[in-house]
Amino acid sequence: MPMRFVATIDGAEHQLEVEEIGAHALRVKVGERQFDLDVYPAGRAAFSILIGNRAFDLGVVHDGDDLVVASRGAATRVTLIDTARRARHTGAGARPLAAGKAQLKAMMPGRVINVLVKVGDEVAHLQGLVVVEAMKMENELKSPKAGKVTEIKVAPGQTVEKGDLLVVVE
Amino acid sequence: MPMRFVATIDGAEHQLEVEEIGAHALRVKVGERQFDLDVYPAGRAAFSILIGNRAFDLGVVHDGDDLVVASRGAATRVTLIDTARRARHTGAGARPLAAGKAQLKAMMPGRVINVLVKVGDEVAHLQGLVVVEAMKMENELKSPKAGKVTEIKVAPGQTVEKGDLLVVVE
Amino acid sequence: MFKRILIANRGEIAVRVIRACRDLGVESVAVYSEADRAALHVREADFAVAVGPPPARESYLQTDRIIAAARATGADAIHPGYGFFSENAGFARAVAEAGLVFIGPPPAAIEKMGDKVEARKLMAAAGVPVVPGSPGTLEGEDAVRAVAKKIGFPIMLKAAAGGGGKGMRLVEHDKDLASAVRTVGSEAQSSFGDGRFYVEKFVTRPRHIEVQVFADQMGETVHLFERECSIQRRHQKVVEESPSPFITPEMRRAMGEVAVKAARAVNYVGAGTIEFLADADRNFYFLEMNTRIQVEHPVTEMVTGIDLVKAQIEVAAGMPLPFRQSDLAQRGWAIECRLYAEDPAAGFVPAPGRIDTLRMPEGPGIRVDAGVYEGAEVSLYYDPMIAKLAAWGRDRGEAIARMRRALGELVIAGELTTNLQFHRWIMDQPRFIAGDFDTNFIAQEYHPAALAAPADAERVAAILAAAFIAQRTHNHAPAASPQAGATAAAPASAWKTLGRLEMLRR
Amino acid sequence: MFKRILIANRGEIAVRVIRACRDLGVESVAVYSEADRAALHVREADFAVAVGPPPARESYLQTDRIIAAARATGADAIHPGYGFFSENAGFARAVAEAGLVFIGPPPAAIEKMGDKVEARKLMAAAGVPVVPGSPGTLEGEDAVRAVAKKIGFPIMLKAAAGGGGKGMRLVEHDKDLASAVRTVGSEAQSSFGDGRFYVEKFVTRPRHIEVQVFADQMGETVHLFERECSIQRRHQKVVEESPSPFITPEMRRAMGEVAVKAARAVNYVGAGTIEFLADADRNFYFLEMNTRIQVEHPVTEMVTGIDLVKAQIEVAAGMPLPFRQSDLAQRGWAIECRLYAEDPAAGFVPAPGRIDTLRMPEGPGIRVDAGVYEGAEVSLYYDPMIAKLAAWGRDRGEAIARMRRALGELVIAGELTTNLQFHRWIMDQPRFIAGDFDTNFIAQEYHPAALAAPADAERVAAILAAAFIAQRTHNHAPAASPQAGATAAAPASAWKTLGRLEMLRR
Repeated sequence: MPMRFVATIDGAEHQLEVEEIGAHALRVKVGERQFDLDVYPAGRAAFSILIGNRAFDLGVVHDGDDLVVASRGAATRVTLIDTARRARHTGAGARPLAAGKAQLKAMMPGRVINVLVKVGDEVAHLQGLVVVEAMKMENELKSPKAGKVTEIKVAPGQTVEKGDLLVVVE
Repeated sequence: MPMRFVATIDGAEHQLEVEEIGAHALRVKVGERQFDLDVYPAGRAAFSILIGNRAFDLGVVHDGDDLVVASRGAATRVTLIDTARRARHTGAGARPLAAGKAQLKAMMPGRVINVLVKVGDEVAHLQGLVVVEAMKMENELKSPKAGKVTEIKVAPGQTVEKGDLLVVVE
Repeated sequence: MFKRILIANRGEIAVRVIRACRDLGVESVAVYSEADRAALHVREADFAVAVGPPPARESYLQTDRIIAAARATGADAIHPGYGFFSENAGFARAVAEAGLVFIGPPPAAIEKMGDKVEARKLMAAAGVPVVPGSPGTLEGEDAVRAVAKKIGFPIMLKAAAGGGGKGMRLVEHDKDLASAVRTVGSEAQSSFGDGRFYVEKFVTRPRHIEVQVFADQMGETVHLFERECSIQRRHQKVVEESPSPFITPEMRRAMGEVAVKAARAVNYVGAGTIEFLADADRNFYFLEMNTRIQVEHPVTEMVTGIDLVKAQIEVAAGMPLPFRQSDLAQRGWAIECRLYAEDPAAGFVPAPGRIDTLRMPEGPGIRVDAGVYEGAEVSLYYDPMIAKLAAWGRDRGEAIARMRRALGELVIAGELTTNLQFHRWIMDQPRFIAGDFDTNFIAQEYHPAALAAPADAERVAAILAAAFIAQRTHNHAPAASPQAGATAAAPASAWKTLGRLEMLRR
Repeated sequence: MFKRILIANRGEIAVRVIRACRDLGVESVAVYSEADRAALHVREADFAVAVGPPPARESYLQTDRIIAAARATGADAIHPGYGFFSENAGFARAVAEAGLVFIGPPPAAIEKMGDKVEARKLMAAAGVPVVPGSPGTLEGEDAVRAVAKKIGFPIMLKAAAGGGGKGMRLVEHDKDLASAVRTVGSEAQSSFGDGRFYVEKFVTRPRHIEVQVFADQMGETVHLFERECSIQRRHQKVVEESPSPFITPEMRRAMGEVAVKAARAVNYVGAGTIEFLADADRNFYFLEMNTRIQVEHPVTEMVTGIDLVKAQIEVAAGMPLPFRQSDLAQRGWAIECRLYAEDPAAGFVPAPGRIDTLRMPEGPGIRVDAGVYEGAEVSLYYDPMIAKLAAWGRDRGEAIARMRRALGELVIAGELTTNLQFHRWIMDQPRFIAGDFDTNFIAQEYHPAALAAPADAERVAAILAAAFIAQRTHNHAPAASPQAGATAAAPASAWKTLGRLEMLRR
């Protein structure tokens, strides 16, 4: 039986189904399109994947709750939310982030100089949300997706650590 | 209290004592000489070691019972036999190889063409012991140490697998 | 020749100097802050000495500790790399007073070129073209306005103690002049402790082109042609190349001659760089001299075949330059990309962190100068540049093609974010490929959306499948915390075993 | 230009061809045996097709499957690399008959040079110097003795179908002649299915020097100077360099001219190599022509700046040679070391296995062409060469110094054993450094005891400490089998945690 996930790649959401169909074979459905994959481990934390004759070489590492998939020349942040598990955990304490929500986190320690939006604002993808000063530079942190600002966790003047939640966009 | 080992490096035996004297500090006694080491992990399976101001960069991997220590430009096979544990296990079945013994193993699958020594022979370090044909070449396998041949496990014509014990020299 | 050289630096340049030492049969001594105990330069060196806490001013910028480290290890010379102490005449003097050799120019040359106003005067006197502007520093709005009248707007107000893209303000119209004069003075005072400033005409569509010079202690002075460094973000170079796709052979010859003249004017010794601004009409003006090895020196090494760092050491040891001007020629083309731990999708904000997977490109024409390794922590305390990739080709087209290939081979991921994809974007830009750019290129052309991944359904499927296996492995790994829900996962399968094997394989 | 090229090979040369494809904007198709599903060339390619079980004759040497793979993926050309099908005229014809382009010389040229006796006759007729000997194949002891009388002992009996160092027998005295004639004939019959042989004078202290040639379909034929390949073990090259430290400019010119003449004599197209033997008096003799790209092509690429594999593809696509003889010059010096999975302490016996840790050298002047990666299995089924290191320098001394540095940076360990330390030994040999060697160098100078680690007490202590931590980590790791005695180990300590973190860190 296929497992179902809500997958987020660099802010874009996909409905994902994965089914094991052989020793090294996976059937993957992304949205409406289905693919059969031949997947082999290639060294540590890397996979050689064939779709038909097309070859992909992907490294995967964990960064907190994110997975970072390194294809050659690029690194893509991915989150996979197990749909079944999310359903079971509904209402529980530390449940995973709901699909459709995106969190803006501090990339580095610094000081909040300005918050450019307020709760309820509609924002565009990559619109500036918060200005943080770090390493003597002012950095405008941008929205990971288009949507509505539902939470703002910081105020100007506040010091933040790397990974601190700044803003939630839904 | 220091731990004691019989250490073998490329066939040469050393008496080794190791004591933890701090968070990243080891006191190591090799034979009669004692050193204090500052040891830091550096990536996966590698260590940066300082002895005084001298810097060493060593990778370590396991190959069966051996440890392979990769210093730059060389790889050294090491075995460490815990002296205390060996004493406790004396007489047990799968006890570690006694210090002073050295095993000649097949480096690759092949066919034994000739055995050049017999049990009881005194052999020199790197003296040829067994000739194995593999990949269409005849390969003379040499003694890992000087000593006396105590066991011969193969005969001409026999097929061997990689890692098979061929000869023991004591 | 020296017996042992201490490198008063860290990161890729420290490793670069260690390599030059190896090639010369000289031993190397690394210094390290507490944050750098397991840094690559410590791993690569023959000796290593701790010099203090992570902040550079408490470790790498501690003159006494650096000199003490040299003494403790029996080093007889100190190479400063770039940044840190490399253009600090006081440090150079302290090294000499300690009886050690500073691998760099004489302190007097550092000082003369360090004061931007004095350097400008000196260069003008030596017949080196400088950007039209005030002869020296100015005081007050009226003095600035008088110069502006003569040279015309737009103008740049520049802090005398600035440099490297810092302490500058553009004034486009007379009405903005008053406030600019006020702020640049107070900013310069607070940033550099020196409120003096001067005025230069603002060169529109400027290209940043620099000439590598080299001189020995006997006064032999040569140049090693130009480097084109116009691809910048936030006034910092991102991509450099040699030759420049912009200049003509005549301009190259003229710039080289002027650069040698500039170096001679300060009795220069060792490796130095004369930075020029070139305008669209191919006029070029002295900007500043960097009295040290540059980040981008590999492109010159690749086209001239000269090992500049080795030559620095040889010249510092009193040897004559191992090449004459007539020995030097440019062959082919070289391009360098600086790999930064930064997020190009978020205004190039530094994005350090651990590197969990790293595979560097290899093959024909590729050179890698890295300061990191797989498993290394890229620290917040220091420059976010983690590696340099350089590609050489017979011509610019081949160099670009090889750089594209190298960028495409590079695998890097972990906590950090890098500008790898941004470099791939640059290499694909028609204006870059045509050589038609100036220092405004990135500001004009780049938008974070340019880096969005292409909609390739098969690639997306492959990425998600890889993520799926890794996540499943993670959830089943013994290291995962028990409350992470491992038991809630799918039934036993070959994938678990596969994943676990991968995870535990040493 | 082609749209998509299938590479009928594996290992580093397949990766090398993929890189050339990338540089040309051409897509690449890998083929792989069951043993190579996760091999580097599969990871690097754009497409990949399985062609059979691990033994090469059941996969990489299956003409029909290779051509079917090309058709299935829409490839329009096939690059054979070296070895496998690269000098197989039948395969080249089959490719052409399938409507695809074989990236190599015309089948007729392969055939003419493939028969060593015919090639010898052809070359002699074209005015190319050949080693004195029999004009053709010989039958019986008396015929051989007659030739030996004329040219003098020692002589070599060579199988007509041999080559690459195989099927040869040295006869030093008349008394050994009879048995040699008997055995060489029967050996040649059993090894090559062709018992014919011929006789050449044995050149004492021979140097193996070869000349790279290149020709396009329009008949333009040039040479790219020489490579010195005398450092051999078991008749296989281990270290190559260009230029040769032995030949004079006159000899270089003469060899180049002769090589071009040889190539023209068979209407050669593409990249080829004329191998010569040179004697101590600097006479040189045609040995054989390799009608393919050589393993050691990078040293020529580094000194000439020409991308030979790219040029192969361009020429096969019908383009004119991208360089004329007058464009070509040697700059500096390049040396290549072949990294083999073999044990130099045990007679160079292949020693394959998994690579558990791998860090390749970087920095100025270093080129790496690897066929493996960290975690890869080096298989018994194929050639034990796993990577090539090349170093370029302004002169031979700089190239050797850089190669030493690169070998010293390389970290490789696991189940396999490599000849890394052996290369370091070569680079330190006075005769190698002096350029004073012939093909007997390794046989004469090398003894396994030469590789014994130096007695450096601190290094031994560091190695044992590293081993101690790793072993302890191993014993405490969750992956260790319970009966391995983990419970008998030492009390809880920071080291356990440290080790476990290292082990599990992803």
